[in-house]
Amino acid sequence: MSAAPLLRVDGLDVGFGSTAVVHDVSLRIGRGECLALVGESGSGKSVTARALLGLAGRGARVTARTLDFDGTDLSTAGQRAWRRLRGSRIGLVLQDALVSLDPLRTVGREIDDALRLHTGLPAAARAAKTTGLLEAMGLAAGDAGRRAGELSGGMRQRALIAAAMALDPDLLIADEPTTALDAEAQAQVLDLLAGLRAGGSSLLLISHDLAVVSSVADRVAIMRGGRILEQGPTEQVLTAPEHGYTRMLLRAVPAGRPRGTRLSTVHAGAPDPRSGASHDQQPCPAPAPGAPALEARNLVRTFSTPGGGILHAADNVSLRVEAGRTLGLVGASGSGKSTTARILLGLESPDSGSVELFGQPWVPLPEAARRPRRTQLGAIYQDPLSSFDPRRRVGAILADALSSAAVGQARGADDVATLLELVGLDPDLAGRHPATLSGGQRQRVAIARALAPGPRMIICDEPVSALDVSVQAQILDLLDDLQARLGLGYLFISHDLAVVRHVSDRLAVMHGGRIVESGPTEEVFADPRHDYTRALLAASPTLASG
Amino acid sequence: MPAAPRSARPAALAAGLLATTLVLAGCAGSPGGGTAGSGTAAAPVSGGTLVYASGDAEPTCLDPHVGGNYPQALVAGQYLETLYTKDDDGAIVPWLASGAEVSDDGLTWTLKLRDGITFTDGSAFDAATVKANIAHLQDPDTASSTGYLAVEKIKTMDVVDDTTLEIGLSSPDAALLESFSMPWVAMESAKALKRSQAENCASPVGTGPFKVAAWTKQDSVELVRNGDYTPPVPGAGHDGPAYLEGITWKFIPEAATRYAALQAGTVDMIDNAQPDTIKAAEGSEAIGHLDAPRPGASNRIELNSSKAPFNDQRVREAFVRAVNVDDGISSLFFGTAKRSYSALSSVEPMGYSDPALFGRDLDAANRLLDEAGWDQRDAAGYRTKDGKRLTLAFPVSTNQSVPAEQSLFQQLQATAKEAGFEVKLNLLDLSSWYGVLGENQYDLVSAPYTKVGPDVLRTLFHTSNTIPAPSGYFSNHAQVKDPKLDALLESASATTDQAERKDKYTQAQQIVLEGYYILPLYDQQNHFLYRRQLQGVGATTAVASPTFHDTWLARD
Amino acid sequence: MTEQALPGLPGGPGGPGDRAEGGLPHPGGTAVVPGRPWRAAGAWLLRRVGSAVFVLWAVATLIFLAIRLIPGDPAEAILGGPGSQASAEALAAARLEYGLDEPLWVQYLSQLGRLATGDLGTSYALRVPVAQLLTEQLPGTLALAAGAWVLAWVLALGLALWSGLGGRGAAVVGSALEIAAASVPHFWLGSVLVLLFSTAWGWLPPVSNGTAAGLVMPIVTLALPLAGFLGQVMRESMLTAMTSPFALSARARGESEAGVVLRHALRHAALPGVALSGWALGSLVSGAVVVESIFARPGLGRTLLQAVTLRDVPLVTGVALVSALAYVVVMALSDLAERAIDPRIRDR
Amino acid sequence: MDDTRLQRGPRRGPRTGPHRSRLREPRRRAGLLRARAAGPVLAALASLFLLLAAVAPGWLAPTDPLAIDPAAAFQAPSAAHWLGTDESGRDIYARIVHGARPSLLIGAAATGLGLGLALVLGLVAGLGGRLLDAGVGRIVEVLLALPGLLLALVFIALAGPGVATTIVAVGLSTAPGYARIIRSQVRSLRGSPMIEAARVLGHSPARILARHLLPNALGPVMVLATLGIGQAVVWASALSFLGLGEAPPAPEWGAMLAAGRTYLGFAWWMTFFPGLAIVATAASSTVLGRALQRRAVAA
Repeated sequence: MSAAPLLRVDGLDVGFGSTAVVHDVSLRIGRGECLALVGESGSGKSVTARALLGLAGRGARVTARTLDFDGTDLSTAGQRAWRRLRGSRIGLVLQDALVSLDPLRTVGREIDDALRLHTGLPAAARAAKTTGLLEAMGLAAGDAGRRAGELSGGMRQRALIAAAMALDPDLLIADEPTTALDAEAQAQVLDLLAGLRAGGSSLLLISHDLAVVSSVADRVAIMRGGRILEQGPTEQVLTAPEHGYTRMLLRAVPAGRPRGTRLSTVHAGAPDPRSGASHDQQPCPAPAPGAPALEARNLVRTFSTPGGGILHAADNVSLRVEAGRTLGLVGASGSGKSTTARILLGLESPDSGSVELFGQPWVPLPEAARRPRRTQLGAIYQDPLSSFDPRRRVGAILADALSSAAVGQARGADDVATLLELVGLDPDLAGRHPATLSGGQRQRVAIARALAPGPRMIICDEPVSALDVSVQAQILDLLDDLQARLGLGYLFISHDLAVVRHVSDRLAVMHGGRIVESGPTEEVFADPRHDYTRALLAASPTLASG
Repeated sequence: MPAAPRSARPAALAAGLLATTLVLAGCAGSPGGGTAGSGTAAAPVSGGTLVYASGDAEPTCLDPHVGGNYPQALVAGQYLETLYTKDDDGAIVPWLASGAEVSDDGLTWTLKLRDGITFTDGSAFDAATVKANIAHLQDPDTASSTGYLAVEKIKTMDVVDDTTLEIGLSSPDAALLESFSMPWVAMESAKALKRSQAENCASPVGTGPFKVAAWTKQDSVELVRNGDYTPPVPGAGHDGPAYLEGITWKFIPEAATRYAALQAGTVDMIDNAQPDTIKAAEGSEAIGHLDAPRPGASNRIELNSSKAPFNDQRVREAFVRAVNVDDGISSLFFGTAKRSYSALSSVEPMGYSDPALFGRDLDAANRLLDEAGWDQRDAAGYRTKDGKRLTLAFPVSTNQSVPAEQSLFQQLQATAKEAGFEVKLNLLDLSSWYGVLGENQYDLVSAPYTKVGPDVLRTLFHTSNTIPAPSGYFSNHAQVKDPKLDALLESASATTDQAERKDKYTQAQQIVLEGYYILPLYDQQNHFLYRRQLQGVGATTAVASPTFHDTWLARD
Repeated sequence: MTEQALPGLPGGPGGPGDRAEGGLPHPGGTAVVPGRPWRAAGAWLLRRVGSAVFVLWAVATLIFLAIRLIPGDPAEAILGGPGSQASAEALAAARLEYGLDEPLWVQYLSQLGRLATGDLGTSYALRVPVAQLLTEQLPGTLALAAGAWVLAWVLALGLALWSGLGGRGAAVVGSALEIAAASVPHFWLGSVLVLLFSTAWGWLPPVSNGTAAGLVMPIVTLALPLAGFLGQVMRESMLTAMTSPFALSARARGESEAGVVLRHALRHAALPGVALSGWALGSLVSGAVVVESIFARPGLGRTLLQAVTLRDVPLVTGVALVSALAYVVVMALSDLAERAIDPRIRDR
Repeated sequence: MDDTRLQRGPRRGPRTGPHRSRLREPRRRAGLLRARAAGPVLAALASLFLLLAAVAPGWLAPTDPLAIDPAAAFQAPSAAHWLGTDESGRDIYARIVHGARPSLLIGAAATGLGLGLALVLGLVAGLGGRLLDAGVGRIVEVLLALPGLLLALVFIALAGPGVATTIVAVGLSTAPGYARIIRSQVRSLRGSPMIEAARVLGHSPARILARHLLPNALGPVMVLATLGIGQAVVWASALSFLGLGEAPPAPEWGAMLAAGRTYLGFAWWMTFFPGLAIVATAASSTVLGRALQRRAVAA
């Protein structure tokens, strides 16, 4: 860096009460430079970013040896000085504009606020500027009169950026700006941010996803436990990471990792689950790999919308999962993935179409007829916590699931312990409430529960979307191991192309309620036929170095 | 306590001076300071509106013929007048009537009326009007209870001329003129009576010093001055219309609120004053007190003699001897009420009193109960006989018993327990209370009864009054069925000789008291508090409700 | 708890939780065909009127059935219960008037017919058409309730604002004040106010006397408990808004704390208050019964109390219908207000 | 602000990314936690006192609450009579303590009745089909359209006053509010991942209802009951105050207050202390209920 950096931070500490959450953080951001601050949840990266705006929160103790923004010492700044700076010289963009824009106010007024607070412009001039900003972000002038809830995810994220950029701040802090977005919208927003940097603004990009930032950032800082472990030029950090944690993170990124590669270093599960008592007797003999496990034909499901319209959640969906293999189902939110999953699970009836499970009719079927065979089909959800009875401990949850497997078979604490070991958990966790477990542990418990009745087929609905990259890696590895050992068939549903590619043998792409393309995973990636698939692939971020 | 009632216009007749009344009013303990006669010598000024707050339930009909309770009498006294009224000594004197003669057999009365009196609707007051009024009372559709009983012996009416009405009775009635003095038999315009009952209830038309202008339900009745009024009896109060331009007659059922409103000056006069506020007012320069005990019966508890356990006189006496009435009255009423030992109000000249019968004597009570067979006690300490507990049902009407009285009943309940009585107090709204009485589901009851003259004894204790009247009400709650008593009451009511009447009524009262049919408590309390700016307060009707013809508001 | 239960309310109505984001199958991305606005408005009106008619019909039916289900002679009930000691002739007349000799369904239909034409019958006790009585009594209660409603909102919003701006101490104190206010029974509060402001200090008239001063204590008595309840939900909502990401966005834009409160949080705070309007009306009507008695004000509450003591069934029915109608109207208005404040509510 | 509330955060559709709950604010200082706990602690103490008074009134106040002493009427609070005496010389402290049982019993019975009715309505609406749900919704709306006291008064007009009527009236008028909450609780539970997970495991509807749905729906109902009992006491005392509930000389707070009001300007303690007992009951039940609610959310 030749000139004096725009932002210079040395020895930043942030604490709440007796807990310190950020230790001795030092950062430099040059003019027109983009720094990415990467870390998993609880790493202190968001608090760091907020401390740079003087918004660390009520009761926060913020100290720094140096907190210098463009020659101004901010470590002693009063509220008034901070307010002059915020919005006009430093802008902030948060994740999920649905909650980061006031849902009761129009987007135009949110943008207007920034102008009103920092300029003496008359209302008409501000309105004109607002329109200009929206258009610059690729939105229509008319969108100024709409509220966050009326815009799509990508549109409102861009509106949020417009509000932050209203006064051309020297520094834009973007905290997970694309996390809540689909791949396409994510790509658009990243483009937009890159464009801003090209326009001369400095950017502090905060993310948990190395792949996302690698395309935009000049430099990367890796953060964990409130400390910066290493920082350097993007290329250098990605290709020659110094710190073990960075290496672990890089390894955990599924993008570009072929099927079967291990993403985590941690050993996923018990060596040989077959030795477990609970799985001696399977309700049905394991079918040969490649035989159809779950087959859906021409599923149609429509919903009438409040406005009187009709929504085709599933439009003639046909798919087949083979025993011991994984079918990846990928699509943006609202594409109908979840509705399809619910139909396959027999939780919802299709308007027409049918499903067969291991060659037997499954849907449509009276629930009473389906119930005895439900042991053959398991499910894993995005948010395991909400799928547990909050009043029960892990042991009780698993015992409950075990009891549904086979009537007359006494199943006790031993089986619970076996199950926990199967998914790589300490059997002692049986006495804990799920709420006290970490995200990864919870998902393991959820997997154990799905396995309890001894199914041959499992539907995984966004099973890793709520997890940090390193945890995601462990869970994906675990699923892989279990498939190999138990011969499970998976329907793996996700919006994340990289994850799906890593886990699937075959791939189905869903869009607007239809399966627009399907085939062996690598074939689809190599030669996408449908426009939507191509767009999806293009938008998917990959590690710049990969 | 004053021996004589503070009665009205006739007070002026009798004494010639309003002052007399007011001095008497002072007897209640209020310093005589602000009233017209005794304090300032200022001449009355005309104008201003009196704001009166009544604690009684708002009448559902302003025509006291309909039903007939005291709240109606209170307000109706301002716009209706009666044929007769009561003077200072408790004597019955003519008002709208000028006199009456009775035949020797006591069955025919010739009523003479004053001439030249008009109703506020312009119609004239004459014999046909009186006939129409009495016919109205006797019409079952009117649903009169009090007025109906008062004129029940009238069988025929002949209009002799405009000022003469000949009345034929089914049996002699010495109390007829007393009945004519009551507001429930007040005279209304015959023309107005022809309207629908709803209309007549909303704006009855009379000859009084005020007339009904408007009635805002749940809030107030607006009365305005009758500009053409002059007292029918010359010299009763001042000549000419009332000093006040009008009266706002509000209804404030909450005693505390009512008194607070008086203190704040929001209202000028309140009725149903609570004992504690009367006591507080005694020390106040700003507030005066008018004590006007009602005529008729005293406030008493009636003991239902028609069924066990009170069909045994020993048990009745035991109850009366067991309870501690005096301590309760002195603490709850702050000396504003005096213990009564009579069936009649202290303002009734023919009242008979015997304190010896009512002294508290727990030993005697216990002895009597043992004799009567209630000689066992159960675990709770109550007496039993044949395994049955000595339980007394005591329904209390929250409309008819003021809070202090309800508290007194609770104290009686507590002291009766010492002798082994279980008294079950049951607070009821008026409707349910009547219902319980009608089903004979009571052993004790307190029902005030206001009527002018000792004939009230016939109402309360004659066998015939154990049978409900057309309105459903029966008045002999003690259910005394004593032929000897009936005969005495009948002959007393037929006797016009006052000495003989008094003798018969005395005998009758002795039977009632010595038979322990009732436990007298005190006179029917009728206390008013008013701001001292209000002058000339004191005149009352025959039933001791205040009238405001001579009342005026002093300007500060 | 998913549903936001109004703290401390026995009748805590469905709060904003009613319209929590829906289940899985309809994410917002797909285009929704918007209905034409006038058609939507028409449908809304139709739905509201329909629900109003239904509620009124049901209230009338309930009371009709209740009178006949309660053991005893309905004619007697009409004439004021067993205590009325009604004569045989009166009972016969009442039976004739109300058609009680007819089969039940004929009676029912004819009563509905009368109600449909606006004939609420005649008060047994006051011998006046019920409709006329209600018309007379309504303005007093309206003035009282409207005054109390405004005051309660001002107080609740004030407390919410103070909590929003004043930091944790203010929030704790505000919460304590609200709980205390919400726990105070009207009848006690009214008494204590009279004791202090009329009896002890003589500042205010203890009864309604037609002046504005006479309205002060009744309104305060009626408003304080309501303000306590509203304050609790508004403050919660305010504090949630103050810690929400959009508030952080606003601060990052340079907005001051006061600006965040006024421009953002205040509306969010008002929302649950508006949603509770129907409940608030109920609380006001219930409170009016007590307050009107204590302060000797004319009004529906006092009329109702008197009607109850006199077993005046036609009048009680009339008050119930008026109150139900008011509820329906207030619900419609609060729905409109909610739509105005919160465009997220499309269809409920 | 409330970190408990943030924990409910991450329950979204697939669009939600991994870090949705990152807005979690750090713990509050311990001092504040202590200040916040003071309310529930005070409330718990008050409730304990009330419960003790209801169970063993003689232990807290040996004086007979019905014992009259006309000579000692209207005494201001003193060492002999902590809260003064009433018009019959009865000790007000003893009456308030002995009044806890009837007041709480009425409150509890009314709340129980209201909740019971609401549970039936809420379960029918929550578990039944669309038609049943709409039907119950209508019933609830009609009940809501009749404000509490009005419903109670109408009921009393028809059935006559009394303790039983009070309980039924207050119970009836509180039921619709509870019913709505239970209904939406059951509805949201019914569609919750937790119940779906149980269905996918092949559990029978009866088992799901008994093992998962009811227990989880009842937790909040118990919180509601705690919250509601105080208000039910207020309502019942309002009816007593209007002369339509429990009657004197029974020591019931509303009736005591009504009796005391007559002597408002003369013996303020007769009105003030029973009122204070009602306020304390209602406030402590609110504070406790909300503390339970917070715990339930946090769990």
